[in-house]
Amino acid sequence: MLIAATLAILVVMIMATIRAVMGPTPYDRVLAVNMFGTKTVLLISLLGFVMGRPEFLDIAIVYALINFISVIGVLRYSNHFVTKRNEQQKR
Amino acid sequence: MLTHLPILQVIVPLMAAPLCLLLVRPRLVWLFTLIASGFTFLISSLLLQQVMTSGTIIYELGGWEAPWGIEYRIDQLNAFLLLIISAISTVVLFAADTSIRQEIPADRHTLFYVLYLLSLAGMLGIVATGDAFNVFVFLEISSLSAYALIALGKDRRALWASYQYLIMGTIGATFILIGIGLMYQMTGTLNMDDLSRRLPEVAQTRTVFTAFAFVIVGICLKLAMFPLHLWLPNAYAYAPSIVTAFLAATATKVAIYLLIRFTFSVFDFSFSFTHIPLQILFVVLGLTGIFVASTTAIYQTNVKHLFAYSSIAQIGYMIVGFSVSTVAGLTATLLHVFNHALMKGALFLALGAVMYRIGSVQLTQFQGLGRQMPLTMAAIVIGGLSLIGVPLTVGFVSKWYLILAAIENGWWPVAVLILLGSLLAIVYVWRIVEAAYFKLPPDGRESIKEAPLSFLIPIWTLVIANIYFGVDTRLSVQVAQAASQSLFGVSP
Amino acid sequence: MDILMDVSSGLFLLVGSFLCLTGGLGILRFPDFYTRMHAVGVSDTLATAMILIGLILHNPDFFVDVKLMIILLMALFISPTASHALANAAMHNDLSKQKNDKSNSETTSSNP
Amino acid sequence: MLLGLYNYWVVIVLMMVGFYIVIAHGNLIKKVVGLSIFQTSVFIFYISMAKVDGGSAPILAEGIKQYSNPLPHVLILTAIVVGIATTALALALAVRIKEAYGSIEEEEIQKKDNQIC
Amino acid sequence: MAFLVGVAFAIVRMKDLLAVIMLLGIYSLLSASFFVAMDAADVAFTEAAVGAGISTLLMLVTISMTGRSEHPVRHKPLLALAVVIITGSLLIYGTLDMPYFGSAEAPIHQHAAPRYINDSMQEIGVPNIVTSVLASYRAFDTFGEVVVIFTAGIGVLALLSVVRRREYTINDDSFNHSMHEQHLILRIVTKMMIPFILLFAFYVQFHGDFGPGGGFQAGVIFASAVFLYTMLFGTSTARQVINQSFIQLLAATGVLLYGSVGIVSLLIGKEFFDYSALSADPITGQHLGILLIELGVGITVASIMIIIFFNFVGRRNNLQHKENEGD
Repeated sequence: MLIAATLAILVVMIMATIRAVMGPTPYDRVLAVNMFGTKTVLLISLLGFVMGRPEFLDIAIVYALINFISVIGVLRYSNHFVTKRNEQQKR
Repeated sequence: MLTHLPILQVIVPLMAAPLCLLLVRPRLVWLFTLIASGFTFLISSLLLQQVMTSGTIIYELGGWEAPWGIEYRIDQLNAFLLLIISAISTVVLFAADTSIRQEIPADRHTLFYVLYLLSLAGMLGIVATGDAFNVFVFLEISSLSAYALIALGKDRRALWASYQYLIMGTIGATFILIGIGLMYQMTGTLNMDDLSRRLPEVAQTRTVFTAFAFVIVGICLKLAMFPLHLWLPNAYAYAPSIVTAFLAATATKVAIYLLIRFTFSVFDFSFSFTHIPLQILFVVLGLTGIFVASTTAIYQTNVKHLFAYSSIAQIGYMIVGFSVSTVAGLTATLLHVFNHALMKGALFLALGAVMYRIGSVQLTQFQGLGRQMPLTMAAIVIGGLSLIGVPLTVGFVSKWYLILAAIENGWWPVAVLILLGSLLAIVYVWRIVEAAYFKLPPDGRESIKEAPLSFLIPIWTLVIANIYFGVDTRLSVQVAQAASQSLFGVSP
Repeated sequence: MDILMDVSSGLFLLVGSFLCLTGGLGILRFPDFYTRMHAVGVSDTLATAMILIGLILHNPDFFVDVKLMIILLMALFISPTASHALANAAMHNDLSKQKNDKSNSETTSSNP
Repeated sequence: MLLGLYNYWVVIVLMMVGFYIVIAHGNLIKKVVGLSIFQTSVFIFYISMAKVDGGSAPILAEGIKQYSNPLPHVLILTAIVVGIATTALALALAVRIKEAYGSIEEEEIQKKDNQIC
Repeated sequence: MAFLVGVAFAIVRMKDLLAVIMLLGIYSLLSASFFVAMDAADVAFTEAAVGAGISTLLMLVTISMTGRSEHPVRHKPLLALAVVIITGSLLIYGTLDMPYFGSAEAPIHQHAAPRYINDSMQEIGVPNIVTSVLASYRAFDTFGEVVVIFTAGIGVLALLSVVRRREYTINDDSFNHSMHEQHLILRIVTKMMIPFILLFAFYVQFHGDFGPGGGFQAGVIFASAVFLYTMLFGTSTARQVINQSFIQLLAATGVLLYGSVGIVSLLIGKEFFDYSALSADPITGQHLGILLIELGVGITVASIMIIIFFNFVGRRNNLQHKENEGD
């Protein structure tokens, strides 16, 4: 069961990557990366169980955190300069 | 305390760097840096003495014996290099305060010294260590600080030069990392001494061959050996003068050291030179380097550029001596390492003084300087003569040994070519002399005073050393010979 | 009891994987950004929760369970927040709902 | 033979992709990206040589006989730090270059330099 | 693995730098997952925090300053391709004689490593072998590592630090205010998260002996909490909380702490970094030494990361204000 779940997650990761590569808008990419991150968290936890060393969940926690931070970061910095351009257009 | 000298050598500048950050006034920081550097110089001379009398010193860090822990292994070669680096650093620092006050904004002064000390510590660390991975770590310390130091230059081209250097340097370091990884994979150890014992067993494998190739290419990138030299001239030309003087006199020497260490100590000597046509390759590249770089140097209008190209040519000489690969050849290389550090240190410092007074080092600006800054220009002339290899200067000694080594090996054409290369050096040095002594100062320039004393003292210290070691060759030759003999002794 | 745990854990994992795949399909196949986000935001959070619950049931060790709970909590907090921020940003920058063709994306991504 | 070395070959392809980006692309940021791919692939290379079949992570626990080799892990921890340090410095330089030249394309920068000379 | 290759090739083709950076993040996450599969828990930990977190963030800040699109390469990079192919084939040639992947007979598993695995428990008394090798057997490498990051921090400081002027700060605040209203939910969630992140950082710091983790990872996590705060509440607010020169001081202290552990053991008469000198019982000494140096690493890394980030962001704000004035 664990392995089936792992495989499913791998497939989803591939899908997310394809979207990140294709993604016409930056937001699509961010979305894909975000999804990818959550899937990595799951993958790591699953892998820990598959290999029989479930102590390593700390790594998964870090991933979740980092994922959040990078999404915020992307929004903060990409968002900002688009906003500024709009402002300039309005002027 | 004497048994701890090898580690103190590296630790003193390394610990001094963060301490600098705690001091507030730049002047104080400079003094502190100078003291720290002087202290390393003291340690390195003590170490050299120890090594010459009692042989290789081994120091186990953390008390773990070699293949498990990291060890410092100081033999004649290391000690010699340590001495060169710390000496040059100390001398150059004397002039630093005056020079950087003009070239670097005031709020960066403390940072400058911190980076300087880190760079020094990195180089000393590379030379002193006996562990292959430790080399990589310290290589990065010295290079990262060097990139930042170069980027502090006034000209915006300094930034670009530094960026190029960073990219090339990182590629080089990564290559070295790959090479070390491959070696580690075949032997299971990172300690150089242990490596040299375990490598012969697997010397015939293709993996070891690849590892060797990667390490050598990586080092050559750092070394700026002829086809891979593109980053060097700009980096040297646009860096602050003090940095140029320091790096030109030491950085490439460290790379030469690594080259020698890896080909002679880590890999068996016979492996390095018989499995791979390294000898021919290096002779050809070295000679081409001498000629191409010297010719390019002739056409430069920026004197810093000119000497930077001449550095590349001098590296060519070292490579030739290295590839002769006899005791005599290696001695010549080591001598040249020492001598080149002396002359380039003096020359670039003198250029720093010119920069300080005029604010430019274009060749046109040199016109008439012979009368206005007589002492500085005299130093440049002596340094230039030394580059050419005129008797009574250090340049002569090393070239003499180099030619002897080539002839001893029966390489007549090489010897002739070396002499021809020196002729090219005459041309580019002459251009400066001509500008400085036989042309009138450009109009509209007020009379220029001689460089301040804080410049003249270190410059002339180096110049006098240039002449002294050119006349009294006992010390340098003795050490260089001992070092190269020990290298061949370890791996007959 | 053991069998019950195993079965339920397996069930949770299965449902989680299925939801995951749905989300993946959604992100790949849906026509524009907002629908894609819908697919991810909804199914993804649930799928994460499912799989983590499955793992918790699977594992008897207390300490590990606590960590899994932490991850679960964080996922529940972070995932909707991130989605919200993303949607907010997209709205704010007038990423139009209908026009999502190439030209639009080019203008959004060009330099100021 | 194929299976035994397949892993390394993939790593080498990755390395070369990174290396290619570094030397072929003119954009400074892209070069940094390439550099970090290059370095990351070297890390993967080190880590894959530490793996032992049937081994487990090198944290001592009861009931585990075979551990993977911890030394490459240590080396790579250090190397990752070195990598981030280099990246940070390179990016800082890129920012300064953008301010000074108004561009981060290699060709344009060289063009501007030549105009001055 | 093939997946990684796909991502890498995609990166080569992409022109939009933002997308490239996103893909780099994905690449990094993937390689970290790979590290977990290869049993390298500590490395995965670090790679995730550094590769996916810090470096992605730094690159984002950078492209927000430098612009996002890449010019097409005009000339055909045949030379580059040739160099790459030569190097690659040399490497593949080199692999032919390698020990096979995963084989336990490979020399690296035979020579030095067994001692680490078998004896480190008696000699150092820490279950995480990676930590004991990192902090004791090869402590000097780690010291070098700390100095490298310190160097980078100082380098960035030397390159990017700006003298902040008063009026900018005011502008900055008003700008931040509008930002806040948009992100009310984010701010609240973040406020809840930050204490938790800090707590977790401490956990990682002191749990490094037993599980994956240690000073470096903890430092990065701690720094990322600060990043989060900075991004949502504005630079000037964050600067009020954390003073720049104080941080510099802290960075220096971290390095000094690490080094002084070595110097103390040296003064006692043992070798540099020989922790057994720190206490009568060697094992206790080792514990104490590892604890102290991990603390030093943590402090340095956290403060240097914060320095780097602040300087990037500060530079960026400065730039924007200049542009605004120019309008």
